[in-house]
Amino acid sequence: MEPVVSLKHLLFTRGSFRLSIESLELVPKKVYALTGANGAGKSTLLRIMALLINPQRGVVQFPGITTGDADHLRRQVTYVEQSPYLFQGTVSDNLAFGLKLRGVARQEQIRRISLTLSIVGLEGFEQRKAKELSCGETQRVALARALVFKPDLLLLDEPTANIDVNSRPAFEGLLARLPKYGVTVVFSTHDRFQAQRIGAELLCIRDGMLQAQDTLCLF
Amino acid sequence: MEPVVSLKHLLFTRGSFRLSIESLELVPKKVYALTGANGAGKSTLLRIMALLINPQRGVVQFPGITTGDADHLRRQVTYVEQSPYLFQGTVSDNLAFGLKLRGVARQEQIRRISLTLSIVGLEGFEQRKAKELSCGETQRVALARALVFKPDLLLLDEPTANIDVNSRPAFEGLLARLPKYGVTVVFSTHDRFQAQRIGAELLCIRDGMLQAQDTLCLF
Amino acid sequence: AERLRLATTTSTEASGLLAELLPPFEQANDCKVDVIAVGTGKALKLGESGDVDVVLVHARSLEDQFMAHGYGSDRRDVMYNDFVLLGPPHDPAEALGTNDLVEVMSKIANSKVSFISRGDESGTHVRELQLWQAAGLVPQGSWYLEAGRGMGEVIIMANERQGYTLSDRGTYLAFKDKVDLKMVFAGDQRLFNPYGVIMVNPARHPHVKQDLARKFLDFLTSEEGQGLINGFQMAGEQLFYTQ
Amino acid sequence: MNYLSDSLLAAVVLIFSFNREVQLAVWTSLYTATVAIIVAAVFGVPVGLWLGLKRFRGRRLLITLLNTLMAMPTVVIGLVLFGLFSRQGPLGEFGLLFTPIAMIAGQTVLAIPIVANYVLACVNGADQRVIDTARTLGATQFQASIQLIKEIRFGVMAALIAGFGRVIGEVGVAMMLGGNIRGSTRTMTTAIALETSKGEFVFGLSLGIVLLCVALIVNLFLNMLQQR
Amino acid sequence: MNYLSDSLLAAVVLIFSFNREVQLAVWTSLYTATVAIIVAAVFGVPVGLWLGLKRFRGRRLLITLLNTLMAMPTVVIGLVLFGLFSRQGPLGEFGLLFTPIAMIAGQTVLAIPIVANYVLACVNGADQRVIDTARTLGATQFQASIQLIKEIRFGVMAALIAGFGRVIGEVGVAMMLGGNIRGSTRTMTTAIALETSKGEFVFGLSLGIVLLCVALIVNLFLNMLQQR
Ligand SMILES: Nc1ncnc2c1ncn2[C@@H]1O[C@H](COP(=O)(O)OP(=O)(O)OP(=O)(O)O)[C@@H](O)[C@H]1O
Ligand SMILES: Nc1ncnc2c1ncn2[C@@H]1O[C@H](COP(=O)(O)OP(=O)(O)OP(=O)(O)O)[C@@H](O)[C@H]1O
Ligand SMILES: [Mg+2]
Ligand SMILES: [Mg+2]
Repeated sequence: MEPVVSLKHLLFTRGSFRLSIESLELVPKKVYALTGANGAGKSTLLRIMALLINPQRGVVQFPGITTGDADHLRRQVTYVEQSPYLFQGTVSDNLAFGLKLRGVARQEQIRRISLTLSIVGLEGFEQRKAKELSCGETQRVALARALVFKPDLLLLDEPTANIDVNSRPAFEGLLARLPKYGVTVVFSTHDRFQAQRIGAELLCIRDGMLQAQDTLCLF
Repeated sequence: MEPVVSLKHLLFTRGSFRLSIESLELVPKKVYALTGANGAGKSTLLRIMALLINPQRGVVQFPGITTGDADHLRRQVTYVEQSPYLFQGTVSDNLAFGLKLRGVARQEQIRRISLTLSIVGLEGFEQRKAKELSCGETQRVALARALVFKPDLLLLDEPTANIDVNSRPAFEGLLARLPKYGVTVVFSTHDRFQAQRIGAELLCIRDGMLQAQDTLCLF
Repeated sequence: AERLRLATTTSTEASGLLAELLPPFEQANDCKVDVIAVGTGKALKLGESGDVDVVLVHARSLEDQFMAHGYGSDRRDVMYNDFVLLGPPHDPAEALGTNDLVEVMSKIANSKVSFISRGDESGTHVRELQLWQAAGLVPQGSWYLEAGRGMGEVIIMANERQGYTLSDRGTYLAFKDKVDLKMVFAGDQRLFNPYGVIMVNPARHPHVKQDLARKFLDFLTSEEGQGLINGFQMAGEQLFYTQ
Repeated sequence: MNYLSDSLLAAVVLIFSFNREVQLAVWTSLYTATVAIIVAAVFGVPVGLWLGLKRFRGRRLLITLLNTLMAMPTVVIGLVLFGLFSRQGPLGEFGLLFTPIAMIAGQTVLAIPIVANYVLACVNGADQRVIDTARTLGATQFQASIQLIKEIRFGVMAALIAGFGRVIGEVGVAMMLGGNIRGSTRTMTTAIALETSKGEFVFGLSLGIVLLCVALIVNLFLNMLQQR
Repeated sequence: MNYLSDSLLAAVVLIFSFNREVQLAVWTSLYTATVAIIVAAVFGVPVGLWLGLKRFRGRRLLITLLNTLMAMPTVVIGLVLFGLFSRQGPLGEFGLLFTPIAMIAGQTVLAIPIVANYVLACVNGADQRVIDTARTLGATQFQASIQLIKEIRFGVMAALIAGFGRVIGEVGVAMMLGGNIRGSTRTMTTAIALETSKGEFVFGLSLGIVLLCVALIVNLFLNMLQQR
């Protein structure tokens, strides 16, 4: 099977920060957990895979997703930031954004939005103003906004950092289930046991480099 | 000893959200851990104690801190937001902000800034641009910015959510040590074991109310 | 209805003369005259570039130049009025009661009371400079203010400064009740102020509405037109005279 | 001060007398300014977005030029377009000089830098994550820009209001390109200028007050639109 | 089009001929506009901050009024202040009419709403956490506002640049209150208006180009300041 994303000879530097990845291929329908110290480059790597920033050197390809142009690709690859931005308007407006772009019918939008909101534990939040949510609620909406159009590759930056402890198992279960629906997930985390619980493959960044996948990850 | 902060007959509502606290007194030089589900009102309570928002009803007093006016009080009570805002400029500018307001001499400022940065694990970050930090680094700077002028009451909103796992023990140790220097700490967290490790007293918000302090806290 | 474009000096429009003069012409010829009221210099410039069909101005030397360069195809004298010297009521320069224009000018210059000049190379300004020259004077100094503005504005400035100025009679009459100034000298031959109407040369600017323009020239110089001009009154005074 | 109070009174009388000529001038002012600001928005908003979003060499210089254009006296715009529209100019054959179209063109030129500058300031102030967020959700660059406009719509509205105010209150372009022709290109501002030059200060000022009332009504209307 | 190119050429000649009168007009334009914008900043920036930060009844109405003031024709400002400064007006005894001081006063009135509005837009766009963060670090309301100004300093600078451009390019106030007196209150814009009324379009336009060059230099200078 073709990899969802493949990075080759990648070099990204910014000031004294340096991230270099010789080769990385992510297999479809798997969950990857990205760990590393603060400032190790987790967010940077995710942003590169999300096509938000360009590396100075190297190639980023998505052979398993599309042969179309970058705009096609962007419809299948999505990224939820560490502190996500919610658009003005209601929660429902935020979830509808991606659906509208993909031409989903109005009725179907409503159905999917309410379904996805209940998945992230926000039943009945449709008409809440997005700017007036608590931190954890914001993180949930951002996740729902990405889930709602079922991307092929879902990049999540510390998605459970602000989720309350009672809801965490549900979220971890969700991440673990996503590959069944054809979604490949990469998420960053500071919780070393989370990856285990989900059954995710560990990617560990250290000294600007990806550690060999079989070494012990100290994060 | 007089309590650092005392809340009485407090009622705060916003839309359908409602937070009501009959009575709460925080003893000086202790650490309190605030827990509760997403949207329970942790941030709201901290913001009330930080004098950022006013409750519809009830009184918030700081008998243990100052008899001066609100502006005096604000110099002793500080709050680190869940996703903190760093001012433009360097990390050092950010830490200097509170020191300048308090008339600390230039040399002393430099000394304290470098000391505090090393405490939060950011040695040598003085001249880094504040807007170009990773999430965890931002959280550390915000904490340092509050610590540097040694407030009487330190309110922290999920301070370790984005801190990497290897640095967490150091941060928890720091929180535990602060009372020795005369600082009272209230922090919110989703990590139910963190409070135990620090030896903090649990405050648990549920259904818009503070649970009796001796009941089992489910968060 | 056809439209005829007329560029004219502000005095004819502001005095209300055109409001009397145009409607009969418009009715007779089923047309509309678009009046563009600007300074003499600009009016001639608009004629030169062919942006108007007819110009009605008062600056004989400039008009002659205009004709000489072939910008106009037909020029006719229409009417005249005169310039008057205005000054503050207490007349510090004692201009009042003097019969000689040259003497009046020197008195004003010697008194060092403010004199506000148009300073805009308009017909009025050119005439004013001629008067100084006739008196053998070169006006300069802090009393001589070159304002670079329209007639009305200059009268207002003279009023504010309680100084002297040269104005055309029409504008003075329009401002008479608004300002604390009086006429200190008038009636000299050298204060004569003729108006001419010029049709823009269709040979240069083929789009000029020459038939209508010619009719307009004819109308202004016709008995009817001349009668209207003579009959036009402002504040109970006749303002423009025909030859 | 009874000169000022006289003007106020005269303005009230003027408004309720429904004077035909004043009505016509109000109408001319309103519709030329409206058309001009719409056209200016079509050009100015994208320019502001572009300068705010793209990073390229010479960007700061372009912004400085844009700022400089805001210092352009209206009569200079009038002069330049006069050169275009005049019979001898390249567009002379269309005979647009001294028509509302020429006025609108001039007012558009006047408003574009204002709108662009204001939008630029709003984009600079906007949350930097908007574009990235929209793009990661599958928006094209264009769709993401549209979303950004939605997010800063109050700022964009303020830009249009500022431009509209500038245009409806300006006199140089209207004079030079419109010609202040009674019943055709006479706007409120050229009428005020005319009355002022005639020394009719009270009447001029009362026309000014009427103009401000018109602007107030337009702004209240836009404000209502915004709040929905 | 050789009318436009003639003007450009004439402008170049004008700049390098160091004509005394043109220099004087440039200087008058520059210093009146500079003083006016400084005074306008003193009033306009706090008003913009206040409207942007405080929430109170009638705030939206005040903002609408501020927007309306931006539609005020300069000649109307001129008329109103004329009523104040004229011999019969309340400030008549000081004899300020037709002096640079009267011009500066008018230009200040003109610039205040522009500056205030721009600053307001910037405050609205700014991160809502700035004030709260400063206050929790011990700043008073005033100190927090100062910090906010620092955070939006590019926006404030843009506000001042916009106001400066408006003032240096305006003609109504300068004409009405300054009087366009040669050697004293003649600014670049009144000189341009004068040349235009004389029909000296080429000279007027070349003066306009000189004015734009002056504005460009000022903006380049401010831009340099900003980048430090
Ligand atoms: N500006 C606002 N306007 C209206 N409601 C708000 C606003 N901010 C927060 N809320 C609501 O108030 C409730 C409490 O919010 P708060 O931020 O205090 O929760 P929290 O306990 O800190 O949650 P989290 O763990 O997600 O940070 C939530 O339901 C939230 O949606
Ligand atoms: N815009 C920027 N300009 C310059 N340097 C930056 C910028 N953003 C981040 N950096 C630096 O790049 C490095 C990697 O940042 P990144 O955000 O990828 O770290 P991270 O692994 O996500 O850390 P965290 O766990 O704190 O989120 C950090 O040292 C950071 O300071
Ligand atoms: Mg990160
Ligand atoms: Mg919270």
